Amino acid sequence: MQSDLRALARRIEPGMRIALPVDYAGVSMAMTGPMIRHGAGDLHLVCVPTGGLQVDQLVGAGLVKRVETSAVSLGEAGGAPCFNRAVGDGTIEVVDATCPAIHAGLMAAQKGIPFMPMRGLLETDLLAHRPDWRVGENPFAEGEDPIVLIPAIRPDIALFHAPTADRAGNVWIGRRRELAAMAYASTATIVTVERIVDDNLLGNEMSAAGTLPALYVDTVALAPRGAWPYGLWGEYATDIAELRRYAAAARTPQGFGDYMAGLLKEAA
Amino acid sequence: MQSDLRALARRIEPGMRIALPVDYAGVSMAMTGPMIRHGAGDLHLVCVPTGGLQVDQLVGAGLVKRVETSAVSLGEAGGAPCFNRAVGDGTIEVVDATCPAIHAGLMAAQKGIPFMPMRGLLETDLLAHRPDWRVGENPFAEGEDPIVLIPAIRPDIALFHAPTADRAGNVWIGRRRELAAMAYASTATIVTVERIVDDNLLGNEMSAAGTLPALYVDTVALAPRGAWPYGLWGEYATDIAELRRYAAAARTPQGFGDYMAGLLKEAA
Amino acid sequence: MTAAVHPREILIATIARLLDGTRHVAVGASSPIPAAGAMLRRALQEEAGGAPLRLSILGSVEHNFFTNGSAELFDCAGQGRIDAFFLGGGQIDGSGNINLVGAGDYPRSAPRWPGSFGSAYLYFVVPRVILFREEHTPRVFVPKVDFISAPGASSPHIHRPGGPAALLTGKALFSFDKTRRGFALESLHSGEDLAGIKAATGFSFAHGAAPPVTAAPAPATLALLRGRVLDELSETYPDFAAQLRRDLAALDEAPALAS
Amino acid sequence: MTAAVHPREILIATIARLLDGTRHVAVGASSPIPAAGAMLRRALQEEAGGAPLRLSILGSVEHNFFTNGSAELFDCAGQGRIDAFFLGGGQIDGSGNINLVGAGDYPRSAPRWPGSFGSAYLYFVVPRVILFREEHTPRVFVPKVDFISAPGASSPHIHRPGGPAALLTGKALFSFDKTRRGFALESLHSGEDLAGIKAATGFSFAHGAAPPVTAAPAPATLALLRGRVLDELSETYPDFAAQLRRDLAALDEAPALAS
Repeated sequence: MQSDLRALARRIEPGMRIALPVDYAGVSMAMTGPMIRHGAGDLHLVCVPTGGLQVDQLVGAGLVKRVETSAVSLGEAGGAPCFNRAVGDGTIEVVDATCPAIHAGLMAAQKGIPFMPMRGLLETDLLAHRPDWRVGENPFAEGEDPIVLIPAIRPDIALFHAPTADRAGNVWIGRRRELAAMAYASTATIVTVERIVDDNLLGNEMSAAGTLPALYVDTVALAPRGAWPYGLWGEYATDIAELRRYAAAARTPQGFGDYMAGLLKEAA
Repeated sequence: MQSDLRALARRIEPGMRIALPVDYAGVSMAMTGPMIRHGAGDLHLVCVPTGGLQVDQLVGAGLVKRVETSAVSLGEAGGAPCFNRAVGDGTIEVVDATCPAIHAGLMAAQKGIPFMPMRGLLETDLLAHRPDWRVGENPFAEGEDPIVLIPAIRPDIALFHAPTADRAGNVWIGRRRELAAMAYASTATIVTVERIVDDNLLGNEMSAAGTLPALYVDTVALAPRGAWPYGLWGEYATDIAELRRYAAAARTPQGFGDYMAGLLKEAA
Repeated sequence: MTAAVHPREILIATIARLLDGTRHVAVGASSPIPAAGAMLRRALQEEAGGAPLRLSILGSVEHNFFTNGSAELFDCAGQGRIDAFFLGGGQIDGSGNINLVGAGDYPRSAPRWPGSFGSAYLYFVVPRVILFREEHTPRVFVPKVDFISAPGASSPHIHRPGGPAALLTGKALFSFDKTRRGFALESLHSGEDLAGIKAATGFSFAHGAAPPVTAAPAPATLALLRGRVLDELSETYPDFAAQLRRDLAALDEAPALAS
Repeated sequence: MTAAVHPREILIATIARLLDGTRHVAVGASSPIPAAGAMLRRALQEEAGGAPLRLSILGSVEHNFFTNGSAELFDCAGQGRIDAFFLGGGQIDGSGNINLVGAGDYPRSAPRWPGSFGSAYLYFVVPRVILFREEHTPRVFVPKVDFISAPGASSPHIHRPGGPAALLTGKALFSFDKTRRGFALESLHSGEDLAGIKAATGFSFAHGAAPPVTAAPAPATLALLRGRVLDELSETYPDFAAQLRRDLAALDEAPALAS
């Protein structure tokens, strides 16, 4: 199993733009160790639409150049220690967004259009610091009606964890359709799953309704409890104690290093 | 049951913009008779993205002022006789579109934005006859890059047929997500279903994945085999013989009238 | 004499009052007090035979009416189907601007907070945004935020159906005047005085000479809160509900707070 | 002497050849010949151990790889994930323009055809669009279409990754020259001659002095078509497959068509 995950990690090349899901949608935590061992750096992470533990660990491991996100935190376990430290030190670039702007950028990529209009954002400092966003005019309005235009976000890779895949590579994502949105928008999609089943997920309308077709999925690997310490909807709950243990440890670079050494050793 | 459908039909007011699904997605044919009896006219039909028997019958009954569509036909049973006659006579206005433009207009409404950009369409006669569409410039391109802007389509009512609803008004639409798109975009949504179940469709992740939440649904009524003569995916096949019978009958206004009289009598 | 009321019960009851007339309220993850306020409003409307209130709690499975991924909340708001939402802020200023990004010079903020989440959109499109922050100190309520995640008001030509309706803190309740772009003190919570509020607030605000005390919930409302609402709350926020239950038990033994 | 080959087998084999190198082919509803061509291409690639070919047939449950409603085909094409698609037309002109709306003066077209479907988008974004129309008459192949549902080529400043690759009819195969904006005759089907093609075509086209005959499928290809492909086709298009089987049985009794 670990060799499968290492093979997946080798798909990641330095400088790639990687889309990662929000903590409750299905984070492939099982891939964090293999990614760190693999060592491809200068990554541009796109949080869909916010980040947490995985982002913090990849930043702490020095693999990240830029984080495009609407927020990064450990939720109930507090702020993201490595991320916050890197922001303070200026060692990573944060590209601050707002949740629907990330969704809009992915939707533009899904639709094959260069940009999506979006309400809000005007006269914010978010907009002021995003030279890649433009303000256009709504040509359908009677008078002046400025509207922000969000360019397409086209990640190289979407990476997430889901409950089930079938032998053909179809992945059951249930109602977490942002995972589909990530896959549509990305060049390649890498998925870890709790289990791989023999039945065709597209074979009946009930399971098909929550399935991301293999058409969008490049590689699937088995990783039971692969979201841990995050939970996976319908499967298991978040291990808050472990998140707190990490949050406490990662308060210092030394503590982070020790925590990760333990994690990488376990996964070896 | 017929009284329920009549109550649903009373939600339709003259001049309303009604969104109807493509023939294989779940057409509420059961509502066609009640709508004709109710008699609210001057309707603006929006076909998502193409129309068939229901559109033809509503046009034949004289209830339709305008049809916005990418196509209208009876599929294997041939052209849509009343629609084609009305186009030739000039008694309805056809607003010709292309499938993804209808989806784009609904998506704009779903997102609460005034328009969506869309590739294609340039230098077509479709665009030439759509003064409500605009050509804008892609501000993210280096050079000249015109792109069509499709304004939001906000129907007053979305009307469709689905397999299952629960007591709370949640509706199982499976992978026919254009039905959800219609509901998101519309002010009100009216649904007929094969059956109403006691279980909460949002109560487990498997059925929730294919469920349109009650939040978007205004009224549900029972109508077993309510898509007939169209089929309903996962339930029953299209009755091609009946479609052909209709196509032959409706070749003349007299034949159409006789066919519909029979239908309305049955449903009384 | 009224029964003893816990300060958080005042907050919950006030939120329920601010939500009067809403049909769909969305609450962010880890927001037990706004969620409790919305649950109380729902219970009150149900008892009165009024329109049912729908409550969406982000990240909750129990209170998740969405099936289209995490974009659906924003779509739903953009469609005008969400009447009220709650926002906080590491900093909030007198113009209603909120900062969820960090203090000091951006981008090297110190401290850095998580980020703007959906505020830069929802503040614009949800008709009734309630700013809620329990900590009422000059550190939070600043003259001018260091970073505008979302502005309290917008220039007239900007499409903005939504915006702030009120600011509720651990000490007081303010309303927001869109034209003047500023807050007005509506009431002080029991035990607070105007001078104290002024000292704790880094921005100036409109106020009457003798602002009233924030109303305590009526006995029937309080009963509903301590019964059905606390039960419902336990399902989604077990720790918070258990703590409030312990506090209420302790209250019973202490002298009444409310006059 | 080669075995007798049915004209529709020539069409199917030609389509399979035109699809060489594709990975995802989409076919509209009620298009059995394009579907059969794609199934044959898939079988050939599989036998050769090449990359698997994915075939999406609109409206089919069997060949439906989509789970995001009827918009997904267009999204998928916009993402560059569909390599080839088929379009027809009530009228097709020498510039590759297609008309699916109607003949005569729009909007009161007579006859009125169903409408443009997705052509005004897919023709622009799918790299290899194959125009397929069995009826080869001056009524279909006109000098200039009465309504442009989708143009054969676009002005240079227009974003257009896709467009026509070929035009296949019941009589001949043409390629499309994007720069010249016109068709070139590639081959005549068995039994046709250049003068007959010219008479049946309302527009002018480039051609050699002695155009070759459209190649008949190799015996191995023909065996695949008559075996596996016809079986697969029966699942989606039972009537069409049954008719072709009947025609083939009749062929066996008649003299060979191909030389």
